[in-house]
This record gives sequence, structure tokens and C-alpha cells, in this order.
Amino acid sequence: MNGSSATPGGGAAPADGRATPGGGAPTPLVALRDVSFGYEDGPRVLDGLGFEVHEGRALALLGRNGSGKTTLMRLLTGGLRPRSGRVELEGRPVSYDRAGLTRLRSAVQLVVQDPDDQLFAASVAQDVSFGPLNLGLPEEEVRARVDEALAALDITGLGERPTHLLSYGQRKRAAVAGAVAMRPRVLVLDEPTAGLDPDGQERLLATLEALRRGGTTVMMATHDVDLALRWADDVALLTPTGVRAGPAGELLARAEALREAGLRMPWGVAVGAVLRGRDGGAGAGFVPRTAEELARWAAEEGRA
Amino acid sequence: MNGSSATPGGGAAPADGRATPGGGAPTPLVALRDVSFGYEDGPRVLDGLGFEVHEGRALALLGRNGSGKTTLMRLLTGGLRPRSGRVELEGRPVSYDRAGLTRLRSAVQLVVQDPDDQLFAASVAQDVSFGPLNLGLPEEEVRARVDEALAALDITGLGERPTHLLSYGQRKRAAVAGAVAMRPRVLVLDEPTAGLDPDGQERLLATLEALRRGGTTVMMATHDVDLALRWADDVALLTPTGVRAGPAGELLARAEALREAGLRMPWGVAVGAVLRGRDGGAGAGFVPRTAEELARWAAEEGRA
Amino acid sequence: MHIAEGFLPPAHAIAWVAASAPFVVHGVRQLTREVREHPESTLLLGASGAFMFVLSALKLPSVTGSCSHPTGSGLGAVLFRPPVVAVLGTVTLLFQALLLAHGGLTTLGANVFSMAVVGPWAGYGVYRLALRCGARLAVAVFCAAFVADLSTYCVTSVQLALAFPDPVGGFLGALGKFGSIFAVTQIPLAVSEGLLTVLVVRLLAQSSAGELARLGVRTGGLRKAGTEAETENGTDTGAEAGTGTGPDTGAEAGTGTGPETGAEAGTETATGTGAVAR
Amino acid sequence: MLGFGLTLLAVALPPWPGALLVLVTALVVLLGPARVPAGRLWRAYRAPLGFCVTGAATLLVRVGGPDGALLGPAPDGALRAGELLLRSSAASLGVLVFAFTTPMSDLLPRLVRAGVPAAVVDVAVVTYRMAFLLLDSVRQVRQAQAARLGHRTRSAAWRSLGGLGATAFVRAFDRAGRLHTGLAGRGYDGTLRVLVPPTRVSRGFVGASVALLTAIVVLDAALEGRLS
Ligand SMILES: Nc1ncnc2c1ncn2[C@@H]1O[C@H](COP(=O)(O)OP(=O)(O)OP(=O)(O)O)[C@@H](O)[C@H]1O
Ligand SMILES: Nc1ncnc2c1ncn2[C@@H]1O[C@H](COP(=O)(O)OP(=O)(O)OP(=O)(O)O)[C@@H](O)[C@H]1O
Ligand SMILES: [Mg+2]
Ligand SMILES: [Mg+2]
Repeated sequence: MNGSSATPGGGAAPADGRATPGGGAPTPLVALRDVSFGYEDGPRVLDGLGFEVHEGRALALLGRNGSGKTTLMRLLTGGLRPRSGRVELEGRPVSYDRAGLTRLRSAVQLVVQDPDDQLFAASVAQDVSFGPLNLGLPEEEVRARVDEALAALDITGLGERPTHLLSYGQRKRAAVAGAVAMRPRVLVLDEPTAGLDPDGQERLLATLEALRRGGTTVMMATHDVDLALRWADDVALLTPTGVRAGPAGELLARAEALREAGLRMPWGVAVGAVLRGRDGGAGAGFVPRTAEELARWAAEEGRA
Repeated sequence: MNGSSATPGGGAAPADGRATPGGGAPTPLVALRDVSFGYEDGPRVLDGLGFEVHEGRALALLGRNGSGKTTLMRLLTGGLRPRSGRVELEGRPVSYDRAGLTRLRSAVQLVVQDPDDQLFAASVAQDVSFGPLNLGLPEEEVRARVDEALAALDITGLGERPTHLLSYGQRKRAAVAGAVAMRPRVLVLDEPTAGLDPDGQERLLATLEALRRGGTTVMMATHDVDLALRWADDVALLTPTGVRAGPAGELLARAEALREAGLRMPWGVAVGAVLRGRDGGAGAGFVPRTAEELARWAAEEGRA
Repeated sequence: MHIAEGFLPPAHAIAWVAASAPFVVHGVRQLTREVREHPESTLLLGASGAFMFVLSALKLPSVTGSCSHPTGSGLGAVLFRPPVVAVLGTVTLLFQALLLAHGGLTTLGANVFSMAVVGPWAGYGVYRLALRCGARLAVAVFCAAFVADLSTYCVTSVQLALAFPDPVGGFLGALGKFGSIFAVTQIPLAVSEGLLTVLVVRLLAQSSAGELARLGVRTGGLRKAGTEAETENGTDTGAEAGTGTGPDTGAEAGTGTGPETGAEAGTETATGTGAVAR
Repeated sequence: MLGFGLTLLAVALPPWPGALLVLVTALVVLLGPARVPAGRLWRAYRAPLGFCVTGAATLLVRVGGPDGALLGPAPDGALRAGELLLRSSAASLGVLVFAFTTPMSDLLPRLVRAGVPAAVVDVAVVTYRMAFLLLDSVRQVRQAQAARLGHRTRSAAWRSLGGLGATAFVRAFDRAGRLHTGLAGRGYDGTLRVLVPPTRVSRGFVGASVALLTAIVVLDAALEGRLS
């Protein structure tokens, strides 16, 4: 099963044939069907796009500046309404009345790139409580969710701190907590690692991993191909002609696909190719995800 | 000659013994001498720091979030005044009166991380003209400088566009143009590649390369170790105990230095080690700067 | 400069609260109605309040003395209308009192009256009047800011004189004293604020003509910026799902305004403000 | 709570010795239990104190008089000025006790219960958050302007300041739009509901505050009796 379907324009429908419990093609959790969108007095940003997010698969969305990643994510989460086409949640089209939007938003949550665009309240716990309160939950339940979200992001101690005294990394975590408190089935993050140092990136990835283990499907937009190769099960490349999706290791190894999306070659792919070429067997199939992994592997190989 | 001196606390004074025209230790273009700084009612951010920028050497500044990179750059460019210690321009201490600051600021220019913090005029050309006008240059000269700076950043066509209607990458270029129009001897950039797609990063690096060929010394702060290894001649690692500086290839290969600064291992280093270990000779000494370079090299090797 | 905490006798403090209450309540009504009709405008109004707060924290150059901050009430009144400014100004004053100890809680009423009621209304009145008389936008804006600033300080002087009449000269004597200490030294400051406001509006006319038009400030025609139907509540973006305040070129205005939107009002004081190269 | 009380007492009690007592108490509370650094306190206290001094100084002189001079020393001027100075500086310090000990996040949502319309409180919440963001932006822009010599000459300074004001406006409205985007997904519909933290005001604290305030009143009455 692939992470997202190909668009009419995009071609390439890889099949890695993951068996699903029920057999047959599984219903994606959320999907865009033939969606077109353009901002007021602007040209079309997305045109006849098809896009699927499948349960349990970590999905990275890649593309140039201005290719429409943020736009796509806002369409997925109900922040924007498609000009034509439709958004589907578990196979059922989403309606844009209050009930429909509530259904979509309690299932799919967006974390925007700049945490300051999401934190409005004077303290972290207050901000996190905003979403659950809008769901109409009773106060106790809200309180429990806030505590849970703060714990998930490892910022329990920051609950009562004024938002404006937090560091960038802390604000980022607070913003993610605001989305996590909605207990979404899909968490959508717009360039979550931008501006974080390597340590901070590592910690955030570990948090996302924990959320995934807890059953949340995670999707992110990023410019970092190395990160995408390392983290994602599937990738989706957004190009002017549409979206091209497939398993990360496969799609990110295709030079022509990368070129079309304006991406660099990931290091892991290049190294994998070298290892394969050189000893024709010993290293074949090994695609290191981080430089550290490569170094460790080499050390073991050397010893062996 | 190393890019920056070691601090009292930092140790490690590498010597790659590059011969200088005049012989002897060359005077750094700008330097911090035993500088301490802390924000109002905050703890010390920098303490007894020594730091040097040498003419013609591309210098990357690395460190954790909150380690003080931005603060250091502000000190270098006269935006902040050290609590103790001094800033030197070409060996002469900088005074913080009007004349002294003018001298420093016409020699060293900072491009802040968020282009929106730098663009405040109504159109790009107006914004770029701000600095030269403040230098008191005649209008014709100002016009010439604006044209030159726009050309250098490859955004001549955007001169009359309102700044807030530009894309992120375009705003970034406009912000750099504003600094370039001052014809600084040192251009200091705070995380210039953050938020840019790989193509945009490539183009910005090419622009910086052209500026360097034109005689401008360039220094940048970044979180991207791979970029630092690829781009910089020298790197400076900012840690709580001080700054540790040296040639990029050498310092970024030292595991303990990286760990101290909270950095990942660059891919190039890991690959270099693997190649060295494996064929003991054929690949020794080759440290690829990009995955593409590695792939090309492997292809050539394979053919040979 | 606001009257500090504890400066006014209790009776005066209460009286000034009573005096400003109707204006603030009126503003609150308007604001509540606005929010009910356009739920998105909460964020825009908050942004306007923050803008006024920040404006009043800018340091004006060239004026000696420690308290050379603009009041921002003139520009606020032009952009957001006096009733809304009465509320936003009250919020600003409350924050200033609680966060910076500028002004105070017991003197809040008096400060609101001078800065969030009289200043904006006077400034706005002059602004409409100037426009009706065919003045250029720049001139009208200058007058608005100048009058708003100056009237604020005049009222402050009156408030102080009422509270502390001169033992000999009585109220008038005290007014003279406070007037000369506060209001008269404020004249250069008021001029500065007028100039600053003109500069700001001129830049905005070039970069955000669309936003200004939406707020009811016409930058297009150099003369007589329309008496077009006062939409009263300035902050209405036809915000549909998400597009929010996206860049709206409002192309009708920008080009027409061009370089010389004016500032001749102040050329005698600020040499070379008009020298912004394009 | 304590801050309010102190402020009210400073205004209500006769300046001597009531205000002095308040002044001392407030200072002790701030530097003691509230652990406010002295430097920070002074920076916050400086501005209102300046106003108090200037304002009180005018009471020292009188206008006109029996001898025909335009200005002269006012009878009782020093006393009245001293009293005023004492009272308002004590009251200002009382507000500072409040400012340094009460987070705005506790105060704002509670205003609704105090009868302020929710719409106004929502606007105030956004204003509060955005004011910090905007102040930070303005600081950054100022520094960027300074780097390009924006404060070198007077005309440059005006140019910078104009740009700063305009940027603040553009930024504020841009922020509002982006915040709208950021909140939309969490069900924003125009009201900013948040969960107010449970009141953590301990009975002990209230008791201590009341006791302290009463002590001041009693002490004041006693001292007054003795002094007069
Ligand atoms: N609010 C808006 N109003 C008008 N046009 C917009 C708006 N937001 C984005 N656009 C335009 O839509 C296109 C897609 O923008 P989008 O932000 O989705 O790209 P992106 O892939 O997220 O880019 P980046 O990598 O820079 O984040 C761009 O051309 C952009 O200029
Ligand atoms: N204006 C300020 N006021 C008070 N403290 C500040 C201010 N700016 C930065 N700091 C503090 O100074 C320290 C250094 O900050 P700085 O911005 O220099 O770090 P940085 O290395 O640039 O971090 P980043 O990688 O996140 O950009 C941090 O602890 C930060 O919280
Ligand atoms: Mg984006
Ligand atoms: Mg920084």
C-alpha cells in the first residue's frame, strides 16, 4: 500500500503490497480527491490533486518553496476549503458546516510552522486547553487532556509559564501539545524541525515516535531530504504537475523524481549506492539513516 | 592560520599554517577580545570570549539553540555592546560613539535570520537604499549601489515590488541585498539557509561564493553540520565553556568536540572514514561535500 | 505620560472613572457588536490594540527628556475610530499600569479620560474637519496626531490642577503651573508625533493601501479622502475560511499616491524627511 | 490581592505615617518573599517615581501672591509635596507588588467573572500576547536598522522611526491573519475559551494578607494618635 495515491498528472503508483487486515485496498484515513485550490486573486496553487494519508504510515511531504505544501496541509485539516474536488475522512466526504468541520478537526490536527502563530494565550496550559474546550468537553476531561498532552511533549513543568518567556524549542513543543490535546488520529506538522538544533530535532523526532507508537498517524512537511529518508515510511513529492508518492527509500533514490521536485540526493542513498557498487554484496541493501549509523556499521564491519 | 582563536576556556588552537603575504600572525579583520555579555536581568550568555574573523576565510558558527550565536554576531556588528572586553576592527579597538560605530558598521554587516525584521520600507529598492543613504552618499552613488546589490542577489526585477508581497526566498535575498549595498568587508549571516528549499539554498550559496570572489569575507551561523562542512573553510563551535575554532574538515571530524557542541556527525566525515577504512588507500583523504559529489566520485571510481 | 498611582485624591479618582465610563461603555458595546457580527475580528482588534501599545512604546528622537513617547491615540483614532480606541486605550493603559507601573489603577479613570477619550475624539474630529475642508491626507493626519497628543496633555494638566489648586492662584494658577510643566513641554513632542504619524501613514499608503482602505482611510485621491459612508467599525475583513488578512494589493490606491503624499506639514522641523529615495 | 490592598491603603490612609508604613511593607514584600531583584525593581519603579517627583515639585511653588511676584514659594508647599510624594510612591509600589506577583494569565480570564464582556477580554488576551511579539519584532527591526546606520543622522533616525511604525502595523495585521490560520484547526470560532487554572490562593496567604493589612491600619491609627 502506498502512502498517497498518484495524481492524474503525476504518474507513478508504486505498490509495496503491504497486506491489510481486511485485505483489498484499505481506505485512507484522510484524502484529497481531485482537489483544486487557489488563493484570492492568485493563480491556482493546486490543480486536480489526489492525496492520501494512510493509517500508521509516517509520511513526509517534500517540495520547493511555494509548491503548496502548507496549502495542502491546510486543505487536509479544514483550514481552507477546496475550490473543487473534495476532502474525505475515512472514505466519507467532509462537509463544511459546523458538524463536518468538527468531525474533521477532531481527527486531523495541524501544527503550523511558527509556534507564535498558534500560541495566543498567556500561559501554556491555557493555550493547550483551547482546543479541547472547543470540542465541548467537560472541564475535568479538558484538564486530563491538557495534562496528558503536556506530558507527551515532556513539558509538564511549563504549564503555568507565560508563553512569552519560553525559548523557541519550548514554544514549538507547546504548539504541538495544543494539537495533541485534541487526540487527533492524524497529526500534521509544517516544517517541525526548522530552527531547532540537532539535539532539539532528535528530541522532537523521539516524541513523534512515541506518539506513533500510541497510535497517532504522523505527517510532516520538510525541506530536509536526509530527515525524510530517515524518518518517513512514505514520501510525497509536490511538483507543479501534481504529487508523486511512494515508499521513502524507493522514491528518494530516483534521480529524475528528485530533480523534478528540486531536491538534493539524500546522503543515505548515495552511500548505499557506493557500498553496493564496491563490494557487491557485503554492503548491499544497507542504506544508513544517519551518519552515526553509518559510522557504527563501518566499525562493526571492520571488526567482523 | 585558524579562523578564530581559542578561548581561555576552550583549548584547541589548531595551526594549519597557511602562509600569509606579510608573514607572521595576520591581524584579524574583526575580533572579540575577552568579551563578556549578558542581557538585562539574565545570566551571562558569553563569558570571556575570544573570537576572530580572518580576511577571505569562510567561517561557520555552530552551536545549540540559545548558545549565543546571534548574540555573538550582534556583538561583532556593534548591535550590542560588551559588558567587558573589547571588539577590534583591524586590530584597533572599536569605540561606541557615533564615529566608532559608523566605522564598524560600514565594515561589518549583519543579515538577521528573519528577513521580515530587516525589510521595513515599502519597496525592495527603497529598503536597499536605506543603508547607503545613511552613509550620507550622494543620490547617484546610492542608486548605483542599489542596482549593484540587486544585481548581485539576482533580484534586479524585484526592485519596485512591495516587500511583503514577496516569497520567503525573495525576501531573504532582498534582506541580503540591503547589507551588500553597504559594501561591507565582512558579511555576517544568521542562519541564512533556514526555511529555504534545497534549490534556494544552492542559489544563495552560489551568491555568497560570488561575493567572496569579489573580496567580501563571509561568516554564517547555522545548525546544519553538513552545510558547514561543505561550505566553510573554518568553523567555530560555541559551547558553554567558550568557543572552539579550527579548519572545518578537522574540527568537524572530532567526535568529542561535536558532542560538546550538541552537533550531529556530518555525513561527509562518516563516509570519509568508511572509505578510508575499507580500501586503505583508494578513497583515503576523500571527504565528499555533497551526496552528489560522492555519487559522481563513486561512478568515476567504478569506471576507472 | 500618565498620572501615577496614588497621585489623585480618592474623590477625584472616582469622579474621573465616572466621567470616562460612558465613553468606554459605548466603545465596549460597539466592540461587542462588531465581534458578534464578525467573529474573526477578535484577532484583528487584538492586533490593533497591540499596535497601539507598541506605538506608545516607541522612543521619539530629538526630544530631550525621558518620557518622549508618542501617545498613538491620534493614529489609533484615524485607523480604528474613537469608540474602539476608547476600549483599546483602556486595555493598553491597564497593561501599562500592571506591567510597567506607568500610570496606575486608581488613576486609571483619569488617564483613560485624557488618553483614550479626549485625545482620540479631538484628534478624530480635527481629522474629519481637515478632510472636509479639502486638506491632504498627510495634513489631516498630522493635525489629528498633533491635536490628539496635545489635548491629552492639556486634559492631564486640568486634572492635576483640579486636584491640587494653587494655594494662592487657585485652579487657574495651578493650571498654569501644571500646564507649563507638562503641556507646554509637550508641544515639540506633539509636533514630533504628528510627523511620525505622517511618515507611518505615508509608508502604509505605499505598502498596505488595501488594509488602509478597509479601515476607511482612503489613500487614493490626494484631496478629500471620501466622506464615504462611515462603516464605523474599521476592522472588517471579509474573512472567509482561512484567507485571513492575506496580502491584498488594493491596487487602486498605491500607485496614485506615489512619492509625494505630502509631509510638507512638517518640513520646517524635520529637515530632509522627504528625502527618502525610491 | 495583597498589592490591591496596599495600594488602596496608601491612597486612603493619611500619608503620614500610613503611606510610609505601606511603602516599607511593600518594599519588604517585594524584596523578601516575592524575591524580586533590586535592580529590576528599581528599573520598574524609576518611571512612576519621576512623575511623582515632577508633579509634587509643582506644589512647592505658588502662582501670584500678596507681594505681586509671579512665582513664589508656596506656604505649606513642602509639606503638601512631601505628603503627595509619599502617598503616590507608596501606592505605585503597591501596584508593583501586584505586577510582580500576579501573572497576567491568571488575571485576564477572571475578568469575565468580574463582569467584563467576554469579547473585550478576548481582545485583551490577544493584545497581551501580540504586544510581546510585536515589541520583540520592533526591537529586532530597530537593531537591524542600527546595523545599517539608521540612527546616524537625524533624518536617518526619522526615516527609521517611520519605517518602524509602519512595520509594526503591517506586522500586527499579518500576525492576526496567521494566528487565525493557526487557531482555525483547533475549532476557533471567534471566542477564545481557555481553562482557568484552579484558584491556588491558599487560605493561609489570604489570612496573612488580611492580617498584614489590618496591622498596618492599626499601627497607623496608633501612631497617629501618638503623633498628634
Ligand atoms: N495567504 C495567501 N494569499 C495568497 N497567496 C498565497 C497565500 N499563501 C500562500 N500563497 C501562495 O500560494 C503558493 C503556495 O504557498 P505555500 O505556502 O502553500 O507553499 P509551501 O510549499 O508551503 O512553501 P514553503 O516551503 O516556503 O513553506 C505560493 O505561490 C504562495 O505565494
Ligand atoms: N533580547 C533578549 N533578552 C534576554 N535574553 C535574551 C535575549 N535574546 C537572547 N536571550 C538569551 O540569550 C541566550 C543566547 O541567545 P541567542 O539568541 O544568542 O542564541 P542562539 O545561539 O542564536 O540560538 P538559536 O540557535 O536559537 O538562534 C539565550 O539563553 C536567550 O534566551
Ligand atoms: Mg510552507
Ligand atoms: Mg540565533
